[in-house]
Amino acid sequence: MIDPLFLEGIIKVLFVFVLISAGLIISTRNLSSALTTYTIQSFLLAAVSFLLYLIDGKGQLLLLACLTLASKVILIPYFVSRIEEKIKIGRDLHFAYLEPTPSLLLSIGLILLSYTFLSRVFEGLPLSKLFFFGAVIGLSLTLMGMLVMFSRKKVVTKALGYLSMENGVLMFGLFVTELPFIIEVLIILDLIILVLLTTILAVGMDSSIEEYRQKFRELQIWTGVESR
Amino acid sequence: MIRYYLLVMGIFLALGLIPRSHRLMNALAAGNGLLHLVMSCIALLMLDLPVKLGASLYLDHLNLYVELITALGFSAAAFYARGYTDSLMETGELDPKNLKTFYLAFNLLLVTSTVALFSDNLALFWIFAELTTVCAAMLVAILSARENIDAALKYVFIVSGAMLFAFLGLVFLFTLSEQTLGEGTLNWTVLAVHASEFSPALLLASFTFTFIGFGAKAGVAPFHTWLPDAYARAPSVSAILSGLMQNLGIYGIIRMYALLRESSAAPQASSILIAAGVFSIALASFSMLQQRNLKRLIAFSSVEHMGLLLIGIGVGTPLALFWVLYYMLIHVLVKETLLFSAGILHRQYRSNMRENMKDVFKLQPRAAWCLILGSIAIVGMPPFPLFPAKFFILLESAAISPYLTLAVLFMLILAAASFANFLLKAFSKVTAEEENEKEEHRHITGTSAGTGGAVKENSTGKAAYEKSRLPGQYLVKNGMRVPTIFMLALALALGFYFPDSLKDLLDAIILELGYV
Amino acid sequence: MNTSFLLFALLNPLFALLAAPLYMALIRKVKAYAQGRRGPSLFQVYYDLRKLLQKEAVYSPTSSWIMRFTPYLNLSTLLVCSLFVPLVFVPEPAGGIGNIIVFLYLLALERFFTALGGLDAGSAFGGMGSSRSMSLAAVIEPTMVVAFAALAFVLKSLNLHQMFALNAGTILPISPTLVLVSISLFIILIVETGRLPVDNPATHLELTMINEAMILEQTGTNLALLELAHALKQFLLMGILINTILPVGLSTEIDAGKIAVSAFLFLLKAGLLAIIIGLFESALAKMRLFRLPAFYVMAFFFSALTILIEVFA
Amino acid sequence: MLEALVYGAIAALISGTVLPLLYRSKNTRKTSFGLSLLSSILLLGFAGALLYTGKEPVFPPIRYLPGLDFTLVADRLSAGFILLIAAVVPGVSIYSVEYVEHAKSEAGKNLQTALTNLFILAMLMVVLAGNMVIFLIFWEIMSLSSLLLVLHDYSSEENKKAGFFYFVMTNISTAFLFVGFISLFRLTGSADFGPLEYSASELALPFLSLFIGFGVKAGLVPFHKWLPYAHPAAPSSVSALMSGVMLKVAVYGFLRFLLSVFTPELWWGVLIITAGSLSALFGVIYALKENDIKRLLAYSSIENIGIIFTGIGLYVIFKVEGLESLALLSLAGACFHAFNHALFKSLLFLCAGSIVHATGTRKIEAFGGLVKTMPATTALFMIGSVSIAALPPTNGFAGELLLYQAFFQSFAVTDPLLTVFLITALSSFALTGALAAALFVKLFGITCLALPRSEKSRLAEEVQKPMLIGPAVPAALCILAGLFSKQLLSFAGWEIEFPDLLLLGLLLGLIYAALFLIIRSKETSPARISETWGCGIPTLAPHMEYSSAGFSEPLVMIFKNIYRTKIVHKAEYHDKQESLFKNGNVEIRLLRFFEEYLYIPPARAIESFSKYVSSLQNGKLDSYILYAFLAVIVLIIATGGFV
Repeated sequence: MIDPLFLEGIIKVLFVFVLISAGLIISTRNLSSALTTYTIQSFLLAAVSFLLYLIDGKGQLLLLACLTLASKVILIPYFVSRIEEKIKIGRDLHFAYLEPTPSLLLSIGLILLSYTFLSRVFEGLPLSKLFFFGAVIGLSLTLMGMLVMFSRKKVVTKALGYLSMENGVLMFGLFVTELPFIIEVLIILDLIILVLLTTILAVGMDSSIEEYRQKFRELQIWTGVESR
Repeated sequence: MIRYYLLVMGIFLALGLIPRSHRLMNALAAGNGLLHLVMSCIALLMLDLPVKLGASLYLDHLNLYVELITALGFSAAAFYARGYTDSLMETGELDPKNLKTFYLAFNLLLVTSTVALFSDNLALFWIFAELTTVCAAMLVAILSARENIDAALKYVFIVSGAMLFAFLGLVFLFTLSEQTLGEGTLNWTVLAVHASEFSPALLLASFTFTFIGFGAKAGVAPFHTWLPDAYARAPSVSAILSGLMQNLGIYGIIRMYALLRESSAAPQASSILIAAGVFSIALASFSMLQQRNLKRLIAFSSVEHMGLLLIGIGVGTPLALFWVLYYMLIHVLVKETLLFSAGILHRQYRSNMRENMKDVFKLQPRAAWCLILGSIAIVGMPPFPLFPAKFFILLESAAISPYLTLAVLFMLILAAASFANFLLKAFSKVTAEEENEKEEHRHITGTSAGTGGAVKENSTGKAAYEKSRLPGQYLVKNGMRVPTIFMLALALALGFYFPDSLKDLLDAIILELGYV
Repeated sequence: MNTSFLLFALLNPLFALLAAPLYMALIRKVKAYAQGRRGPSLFQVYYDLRKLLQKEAVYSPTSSWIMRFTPYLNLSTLLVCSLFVPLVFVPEPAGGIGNIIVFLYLLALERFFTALGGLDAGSAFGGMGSSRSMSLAAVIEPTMVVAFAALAFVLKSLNLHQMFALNAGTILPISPTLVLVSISLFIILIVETGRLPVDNPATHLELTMINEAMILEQTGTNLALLELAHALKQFLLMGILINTILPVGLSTEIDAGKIAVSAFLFLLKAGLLAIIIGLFESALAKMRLFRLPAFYVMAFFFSALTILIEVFA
Repeated sequence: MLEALVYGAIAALISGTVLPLLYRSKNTRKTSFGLSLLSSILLLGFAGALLYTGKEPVFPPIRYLPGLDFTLVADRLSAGFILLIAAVVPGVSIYSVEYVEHAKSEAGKNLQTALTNLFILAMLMVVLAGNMVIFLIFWEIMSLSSLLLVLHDYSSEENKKAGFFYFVMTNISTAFLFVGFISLFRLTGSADFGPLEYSASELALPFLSLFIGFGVKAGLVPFHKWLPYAHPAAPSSVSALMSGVMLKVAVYGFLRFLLSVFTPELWWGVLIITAGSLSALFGVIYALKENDIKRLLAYSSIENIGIIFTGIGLYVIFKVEGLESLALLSLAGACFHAFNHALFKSLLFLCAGSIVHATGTRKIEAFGGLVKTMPATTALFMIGSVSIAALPPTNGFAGELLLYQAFFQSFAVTDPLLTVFLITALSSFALTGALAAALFVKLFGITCLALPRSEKSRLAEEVQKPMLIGPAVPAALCILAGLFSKQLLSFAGWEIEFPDLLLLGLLLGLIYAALFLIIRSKETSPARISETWGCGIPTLAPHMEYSSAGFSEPLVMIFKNIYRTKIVHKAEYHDKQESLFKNGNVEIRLLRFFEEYLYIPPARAIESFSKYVSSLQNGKLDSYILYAFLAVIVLIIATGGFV
């Protein structure tokens, strides 16, 4: 049996890596490296789950680790990389509202916000330190994912942001054991959404949303989405 | 129990994939809606509510009532869908190959939302609510146009993104129940019993996060942004978006607020709801003023009404909730009338834009009058029943501050003015023929000076006009007309008569939610 | 309706009708003297009226029944008005006759139709007269109303008969504030009868006329009726002023002797007032039309002051 | 028995509404107007009986909403206003039988008929409403039906604007009523118009809200701007109803509230009188400058509403000062003037409708000479003008007389400041009255007298019989209500010291007849017709006549501070530095004070703000997610901050 304290230490280290991966997704301009980062992030998640299993010994956590590994580390990155190949875009150079540097600074603020918020909310509740830590990381990861979603123009990157948000939620959920059934379905569900998303992407998009909007406007095929 | 339901429905949906004729597919969808309608009616009458069915289904007055509204709205939309989709296919906007997918998603929407409504488990509710998002996004994306995909993407990104936060809220709630009860649970029934024992801070946090998700589903500002685009792009489906999806969100919020009501964090939750409500109303009414697209106008009006509902919920008195529930029903009836009529006009003019509408009273008089009466109803004018509902919700809101009421009223004026402005501008355009008639009329009734020449000119003018006539009148199928008029008539009837049974039902809901 | 009032209803209008033209002439005479002329005879107005009454009426082809209707209406209105102002004695009030507001509005009725008559023929002069007359009347109206309100307030009644019954029999007015009201009433008299500095009844330039311009189209009998109505109006307003400021000798009983004395004294007092008006007119030049409101404000000021003093007292 | 009359009237009006919607034919329209006529006769019986016997009918409540019944109440106040409705409706119904046939389309004719009936029904129900919610419901239906009538000619740009403006203003009115009623409801816990015995500080908000709410609908300055737009746009028969009855319904609402308040405050009275006097004054001053016959009449309605509110304000002041008899006098004055205004304003609007129909224009400058071409209409118009100018012995005079009496006796009030205020109000009241006389000299003189000023006016033909009989009804009532004002007031239960106008009228008539007979019998030669002397011109031409603008010029000069003008330069240049002048124009515009300072700035602000808000919804997913993100952050901070 490995010392739980040691395992917890490793988990904390992994948390830091998760944050780093989130930062990388925010700042990278290369689509494939963003995807790789996401894969690593998912893997970290699976690892955390596995470590938790080692601590708690609950079989569901192991199952979860496997599921995460299968879907988020293998399946989804495979899908996305296929699409990336299809649309022949390697880099996402356009940013809306926030450039990478301010985004990073802002994400520090987001982590801080999550920390203060959660410390206030959890005040007086007998919760483990690890749980609290996980919650903070989870919430900040979710918020950072959202940051990616609005600051990137390419839909693929947006999707990665969404997936990263989801990782945050999952991270949060890991610490609330006894949610196995739900998390199971959650992943399946998200996969469905993802599949839908990717099909839409594959059908509809060879460039960013804004650009194809522009094209259609020029062709005057549709009127009426905009008020003017 | 839930497995049986899903099994039956699965078979039903599989059946739906077999037929080839549109008529049969449509009949199945309508039958599906009616089936749910009848079943919920039966459940309401026969069962001794509240009742638990199996491990995870739970029936009480509230979810049956919402289901009733949902099924009603769905059935009407299903009847309407046939003529509309036919027309879409004629013009090539909808690929006939996609028709099956369309009906599949259409039916699935009702099934998923039904499960979501009846599930006792919050997480189950969450998941099925997410599934409705998927179905709805499919419905939005089904048209060949790419902007539909765009709208669907917006819908998915915003609603799902927000729903993730709702999941965080659920995790909070689960932790909370675990801490308090020793064993984590997400069952409404259990939570409702113990809500007062929970830590108010965490309960509030979980409320806030779930509110983000459910608010996005309901179309509360600033999570409403998907709504105008989806409404404008979706075919007749937007009717169920308003009738079904938005009510689902509101349903979740009502449940969550009912949990919080006992806790000491209730005032904060109320403030959040009221602030969001006022913000929604303000944003929507100001946006409406500039709107030239009919469906977007109606969409913003939905946002505005959600705001009013939030205020009603946030006030937290039984009377306010009573009228909120009533309002949900009427809102669906009226909104569907509006959207159906707008759909008919869209088929006529191939556009939702104000500029393209002309000679409305000549080409589509019924749709025009439905739209006018629907607008009158939606801005809360009597004799339509939104009026008393609005009155009582605002009456209760005055408990917080009469100035709040005044501010809300002023924004409602803006909304009403937007409708008036739109209708005035869209419906008042007449083509030259009518102008000529007017001239002629003036000649006849006015002084009898020199009419000969004028008449000749008129006849030549008319001939020239006949050539340059607009694309002919769109023949509205009865399947489209009947639900429109039916919903309006139902709303009007409720304006004159408030059934006792409805009152008892609403009272029962309020009692069950622990109000009073 | 009592005997006292019936007697009054017979005597008072008759007295007014007979005496009114005299004072038109008297004022002219005074003005003539002030200008160093001898002026026409005191009975000149009576001669004029007789002559006009015998003449035929001439109507413009553009005119309508309004033109024919107005003279009769004006004179009958003023005859009714003459029931409101006790000149020979103060009767018991009956049926609201004597109400100060009704009196005011009877004058308005007369003015309304005179102005319509001015517009009827369609000539530019008539229109101009009507326009100016109605405008000036509008501006003087607040003053008149407030002055009459002050009168009513000081004399504790809305009925002219009751007011003057209260005031009658004393040599001087019962309240010193009545002097203030009288100044207002004097200005109103000047304005309402169209005298200098408001209007110039003797001018020959149509552009400066107000009252005369409106009746420019009227001829013969109709003109006579209008002139008579005008004289009557002046006489009645003089009556109000005199009864306010110098009520001495006004009888409140039905007694042949007393009535005779009261009538005679009234003729004297009216004569005195006419001389004052004549001298006043001679001393002033005509004001510009748009400076007149300032003139009215003076009257308004005195009336408002009256009310205020009474309230403070 | 009394209840049956009301139910009968309601049934008649409902069937009058529904019938034309079902069958499109001239006969249904006739029947429909016949039904409204019938209903007004029933109502006349009802109101008369109620006022005379003082016995209030009991209407059983009908179940309507949970916790709220559909109740009707009729007391003396409602009876008075029902009498008003019943007095106006017959004329309008008879008139409309013919008038409605001039509408464009067959559908339009039927719609107009149905809506007119609905409009009457809604106004009746507002007066009968037993609680606030019912009141509001019918209030809204009233607004809505009149709005649709205003929009009867929806294709005209001007009418569209008028309709929109009317809609917004009527909504503002309702919003304030909402707030007023809601705050009352919260205070009393019931929707009934019960007696209110709350301290003034608690009632301040409901009072102000209701005052503004009813003020907007009644057309009090500065909320009056919708009137001059809506009235010209509406069909004349509807203008008659709107001006004659609808504005009074607003007055009724205000009185209903005010009379249930036990102890009003002095400042209420001062506020009401100030608003009333200003409305009266501004209404008539703007009317003087107006050149559109229906708009002029609309402004005149503002004036008369001002007079009514002055009376109400006097009532409040006297009530506060404890002068009960004077309070009663002022209240009677206000109510009676409301009744009178309903009569003569509907008469004037109906006549104006006939004139506009016959000439095809609303411009006063284009009329003239109608006394010869349309003698009957002119005679009716004359009666209306005399009444509205408040000349004895018509009803217009009787109403103002009551208020004058109250004013003249008001100086018994001991507060010197209040006295000064009352003097000011009185003089403004007097000024209004005199200006109104000038206004109607102008309107009648320019419209009906002298030479026709345009071809249209020269060729005008007398209208058909129903359009003469219609206005004849209010005309007769105007004279009768004037002559029998004393009797009417005592019939209605107001024992007030009041001059007998019947006597006055008889005297006037007798003297006139006597004079006429004497002079005519002595007349030697017949009257001669001859050219007017015009400084040497051969014949009088229309363009030499005094025009409408010319007539009001002296008053415009006197009140030049109110009719302020603005010089507007518009110049175009060839170059950017604006040195080479290309072309341009300069115009003098009448500064519409209320519009430019009170209505347009907020409207512009709302518009630009709404443009900004709708630009937020820019169709970009990035922005949408950003909004959601920001909202999440704000919610997190808010939730955290609460803990």
